[in-house]
Amino acid sequence: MKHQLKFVDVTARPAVQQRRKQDLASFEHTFRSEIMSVQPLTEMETVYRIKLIDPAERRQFSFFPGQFVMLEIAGIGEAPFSISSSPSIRGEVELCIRKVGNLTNFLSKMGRGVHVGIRGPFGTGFPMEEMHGQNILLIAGGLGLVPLRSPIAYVQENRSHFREVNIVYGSKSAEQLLFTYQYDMWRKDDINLNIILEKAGPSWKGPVGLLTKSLSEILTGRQREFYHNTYAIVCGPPVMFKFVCKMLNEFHIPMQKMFVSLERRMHCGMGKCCRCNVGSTYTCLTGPVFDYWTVMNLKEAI
Amino acid sequence: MKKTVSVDVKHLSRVEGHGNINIKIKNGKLLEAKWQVIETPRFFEAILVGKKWDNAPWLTSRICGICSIGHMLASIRAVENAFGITPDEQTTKLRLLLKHMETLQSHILHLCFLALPDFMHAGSIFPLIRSHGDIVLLAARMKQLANDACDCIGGRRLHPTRTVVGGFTALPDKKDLASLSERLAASLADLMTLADIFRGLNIPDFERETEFVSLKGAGDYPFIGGDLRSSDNVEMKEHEYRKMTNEYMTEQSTSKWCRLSRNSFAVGALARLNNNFEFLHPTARELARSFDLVPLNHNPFMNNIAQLVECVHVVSDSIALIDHLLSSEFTAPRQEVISKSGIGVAAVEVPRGILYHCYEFDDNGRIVKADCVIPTGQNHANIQLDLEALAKDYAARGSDDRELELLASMLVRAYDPCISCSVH
Amino acid sequence: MLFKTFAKEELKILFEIIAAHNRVVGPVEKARDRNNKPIYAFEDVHEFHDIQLNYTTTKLPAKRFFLPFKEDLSTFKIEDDKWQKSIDYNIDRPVVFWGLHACDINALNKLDKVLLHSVYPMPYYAAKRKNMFIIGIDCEPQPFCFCRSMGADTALHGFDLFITDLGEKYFVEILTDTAFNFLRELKTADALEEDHILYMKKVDEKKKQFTARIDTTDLTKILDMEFQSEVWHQWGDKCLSCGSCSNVCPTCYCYGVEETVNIDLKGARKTKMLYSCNVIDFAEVAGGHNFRPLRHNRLKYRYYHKHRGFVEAFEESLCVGCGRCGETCLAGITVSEVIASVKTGSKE
Amino acid sequence: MKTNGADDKTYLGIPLYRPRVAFFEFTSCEGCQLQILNNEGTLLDFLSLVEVVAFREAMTEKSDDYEIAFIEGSITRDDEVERLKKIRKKAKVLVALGSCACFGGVNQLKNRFHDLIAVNKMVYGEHPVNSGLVRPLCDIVKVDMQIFGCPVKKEEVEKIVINLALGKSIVLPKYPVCMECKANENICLFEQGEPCLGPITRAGCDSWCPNNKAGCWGCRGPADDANVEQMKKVMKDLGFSDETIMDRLECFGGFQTDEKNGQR
Ligand SMILES: Cc1cc2nc3c(=O)[nH]c(=O)nc-3n(C[C@H](O)[C@H](O)[C@H](O)COP(=O)(O)OP(=O)(O)OC[C@H]3O[C@@H](n4cnc5c(N)ncnc54)[C@H](O)[C@@H]3O)c2cc1C
Ligand code: SF4
Ligand code: SF4
Ligand code: SF4
Repeated sequence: MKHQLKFVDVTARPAVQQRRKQDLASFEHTFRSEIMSVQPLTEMETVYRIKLIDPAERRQFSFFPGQFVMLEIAGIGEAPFSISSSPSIRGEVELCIRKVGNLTNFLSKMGRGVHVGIRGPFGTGFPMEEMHGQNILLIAGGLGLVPLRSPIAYVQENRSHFREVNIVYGSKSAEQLLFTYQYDMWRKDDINLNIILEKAGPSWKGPVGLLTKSLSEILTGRQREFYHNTYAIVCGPPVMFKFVCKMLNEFHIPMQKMFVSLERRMHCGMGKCCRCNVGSTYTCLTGPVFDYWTVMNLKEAI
Repeated sequence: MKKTVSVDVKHLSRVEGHGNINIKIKNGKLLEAKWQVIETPRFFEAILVGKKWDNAPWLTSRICGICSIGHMLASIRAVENAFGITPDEQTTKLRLLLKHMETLQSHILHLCFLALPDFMHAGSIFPLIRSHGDIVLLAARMKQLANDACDCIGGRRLHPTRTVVGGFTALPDKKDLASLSERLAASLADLMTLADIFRGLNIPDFERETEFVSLKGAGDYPFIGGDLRSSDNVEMKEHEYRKMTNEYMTEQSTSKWCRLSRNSFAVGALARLNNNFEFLHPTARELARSFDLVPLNHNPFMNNIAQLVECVHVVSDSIALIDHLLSSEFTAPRQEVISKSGIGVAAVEVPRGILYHCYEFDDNGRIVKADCVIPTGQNHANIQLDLEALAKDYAARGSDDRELELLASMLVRAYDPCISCSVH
Repeated sequence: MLFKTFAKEELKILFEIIAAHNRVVGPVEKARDRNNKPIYAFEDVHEFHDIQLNYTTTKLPAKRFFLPFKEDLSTFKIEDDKWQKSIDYNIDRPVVFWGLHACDINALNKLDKVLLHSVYPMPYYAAKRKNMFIIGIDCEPQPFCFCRSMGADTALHGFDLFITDLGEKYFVEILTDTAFNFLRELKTADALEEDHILYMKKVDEKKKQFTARIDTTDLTKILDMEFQSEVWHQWGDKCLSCGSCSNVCPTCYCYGVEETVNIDLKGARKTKMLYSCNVIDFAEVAGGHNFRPLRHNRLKYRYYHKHRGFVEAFEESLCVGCGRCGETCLAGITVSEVIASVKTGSKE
Repeated sequence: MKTNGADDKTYLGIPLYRPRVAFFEFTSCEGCQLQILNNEGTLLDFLSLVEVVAFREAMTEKSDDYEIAFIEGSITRDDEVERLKKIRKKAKVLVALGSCACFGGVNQLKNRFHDLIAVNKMVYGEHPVNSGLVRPLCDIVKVDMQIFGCPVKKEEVEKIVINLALGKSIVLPKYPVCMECKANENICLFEQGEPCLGPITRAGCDSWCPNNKAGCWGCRGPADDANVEQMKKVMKDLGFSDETIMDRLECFGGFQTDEKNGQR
């Protein structure tokens, strides 16, 4: 039994995910979209709800958790951003964006009602359906919570399909915590939220330290069955992946059930410019979501 | 009538480089009138020592941002004269054409951007954008034409890239030359409009007799090389330039001064025109006459008009040069250079007057000694004496500080001085 | 494939038929090098005699005609807070390529794999590629050519017509009906047995002329194993990181994108510029982290993309062995030496 | 100077920042400033993006109230040091304009003679003038931005000004001139036996000199991660003398400063 290979039903869902044959015209095609709302979360991060303007395009536009879009402001620039909203809402996306450079700073000056361009969605997503019936570990460091918000929404909407769900979220300080207003809702849906801060003020009651500390508390002393039937999704800065994945590996979470999202410079999102290549794999096409086995086999991945 | 006047201009604006004007008049008596050059020297003559011959044009073009082409051509000619290289006709013609375009570029810059605002009671050309938009556009158009032409022939409008000892690294596209010729022909109308504008200006009536030094035309209005002459009938060969300039140091200037038959002499457009009137293109000559500008004119403010006349001359002559270049097949752009020891001198008429470069080379083609005499350097003494005469005149009449300050500034600007260049 | 022959004088007629109504690009002599040897380049040609049929590899590939070094992907018209995006694929008529060598045709075939046949076809390339009429021509191997090692010394597809000089006459392979129709205008003959023999002989002779070669056996595996090899550092010390190898390579297609606003603020553009993985900031990401900060990291990456990554993705290497990169490299870094050194573990 | 279009400009509805700028020059040929006036075609647009409050080469009006100071030229005298420090105090952003300001430019070639008194004598004989070592601005004050080139490229200056107005960051090319030279489809000058510093010199000039078949002299200084030692070796192997290589490397001071300060 133990060594029996799992049957892959290729008819159940496409063997290769989300490979839509786009026609040529879609290469530089931007969906004209409007910023519907602007919601500052912290000093640096803001959530933008962006809606496609054309009703027909809106009906067609859908995505998988883990995918990203290219956001363009004419003359200023274009950059990839993970979609941070529920995949069941069509024709619009929520992006949580940190002010770091040209595009993101300019965007921060723009308000509701302004038109921007959206291309995509691009990249692979997290195989949510494959995870049905399993335990889920969602591990986020800092801004890494942003791409996780989409699978979290999926889990909420399909809560009955999952067993134990844990979010482990590490942040530098309380001020930098993202989406605080949603924490109660997640907990209500029986999702365990474990927040750990690197540096905390006196008002903080929770744990303090590195994310791996909380993670090991969750993982230690479980049944073997738990490890084998757990999927992990890891998002955050490269140093964090390294330690988290190492720990997951030590607990024998299968490498194919660990997913990470990599970040690279991207100009096209379509596997042409080569800027996002890790070794020779296009992060934008084959990624940004990779299972850990693949990452291990990529040169210079983390 | 105000009897006590004091002018103290620090870092005179709308000229290239740094110079001060000080005038003090007390009770109708001139106490002091001083043209001070405070520019920091760069020691080009020393920088060149020990450098191989091919560095000279590239480095000396950096003496001046406005007449970099003139410096480059003078430097190339000095090297070629030292090595015994004679440029072929094609190179000679292209160099002259490039020279013309620099003259046009520089004269237009001076006339419209630097000098004109004074006559229009403005501090710069920028306010004129609103009040006299058409003039500004005309100026921009002319300057663009000259700049484009320099790009096309020399590779770059300042610090040219194509001009080298032996010829050019690359030749202009004939198509570009043809279209240049068309634009030049069309620009003559603009120049006539500009002439009308200047005709309407009040050019100060001031004269002081002086000596004028320039190249001596031999059939042509001279620009590159040849004999030297002065309006006091001194004539010299190109290599005898030192006897023409007689440089000396003075306390009030980081630039050297010059003299010849008198205490000072003048170089520049007015000097060229005074010495070579008969060689001007007929259209240019006619224009000069219409301004009563005929030899010998001793009003330094008329240097502005002389520049205008030269613009017409160089545009007309350039059209002819291009015609000639287009009528024959281009030959190899560049001849081989074999260096040897020796001394080479070049005299070139740059926009502000006659420029000399002189290099002495050792057996390896390295520079042992270098000397550059810049037109503005030759003019400083003349500016000083003009300023004294102007202030003396003024002390007798006088009204207020501002008026004298403006007049004195205009006088200095009329020479279109290139101060950093004169100090180099 | 159809085979025909025609007399040598006929070629000029073919040119005239084609050039009368089409834009033709072909190899011309552009300059002479310091040894007075001709330097060739692909340029627009109007006269048959300007085409250098016996040209040796051009310094730059023909890729500027289908992958321009700089190209506007889109332009924007800006009015107040509104923008209008317009896209132009920057081609308005077909181009006839007169005289591409086999390696350059194979380079196109390789580019097709990634730019035409992968998930997102690139329309800027596709538009130009679909508008190419290609006449291939046989060539004489140069000391730096190792196309044979890369299996790119003959072109099996990707052209319309391929011409081989048999001495007395030309032997032609016809791949498309357009080519066939052009040839109707000439006096041609069906290729006979003796022509085939002559052709095979010619091919055999060519084979013998190759001097440069690389051993590609197990190359992907070896590269994988030698990822940490010391030789990469040695090559890295030599490399100038100038990017010239990528720029002259007929198959390098990586690029960067920059958006700029016009000085009058009434327009903006998004410009693509071919980049090189050897230049310092190629793998730099927002925040300044550089995934390949050292020269040897980047040089190595170029080899990994060409000889390992592309093979994994498309079953073939992204190098056609034209030798241009080694020829252009001032530091003298050549593919054959680098690959050999990786195999033996030392540079010399 | 509220001459034209002082009305507030916007881009995509976002108001633009219109900085007050001043131009100053020290020991130099003033060519870089001239390059800015040489923008005839776009000069008016250029002027509507910034407010020029001082520009001695072109205007008499001046004000001491500026945010951005563009400074041309190198520093050779004590009074220049003082003037520069004063400007630094007033300016929010101090921009070194051109190679003289960035590296000392051709002027710094004087420094290669260790005896500056003798240099003075060589030119001025018995009447020496006040002049010291040639120094780039960054030797004396903090420089916020460098615009390289002898002369500067007007397109680059324009782009910088647009970016300033838009609040975009200014990122100069990190790669060398060869990248642009190849994109311009030039035949490499080395093929034709001419020396060129293109492989190690910072791009941004659009390979100005090689486009005109003249080798690069490195006026924009070293590219990021320039392999200067290897370049020297390459040139030597190609038969160029140490002298020729040195002439190029020391011409504008960019590579000199680099050696002095270590990697920038
Ligand atoms: C798949 C994917 C998903 C992402 N998701 C998100 C997300 O959800 N939210 C989010 O906030 N971000 C996300 N990012 C990151 C985001 O794409 C970058 O922050 C964005 O590109 C910044 O663009 P910008 O124009 O504002 O910054 P840039 O102007 O490009 O620069 C950002 C920083 O990099 C520096 N920099 C830029 N270019 C250079 C250069 N050439 N040399 C040196 N320094 C340079 C700048 O100085 C600045 O500090 C994602 C990235 C990827 C690949
Ligand atoms: S890598 Fe070099 S040899 Fe291979 S195709 Fe490119 S240029 Fe030619
Ligand atoms: S000419 Fe100079 S810049 Fe151009 S490729 Fe050759 S070395 Fe590089
Ligand atoms: S090619 Fe070199 S010398 Fe010429 S402008 Fe560019 S950086 Fe300066």
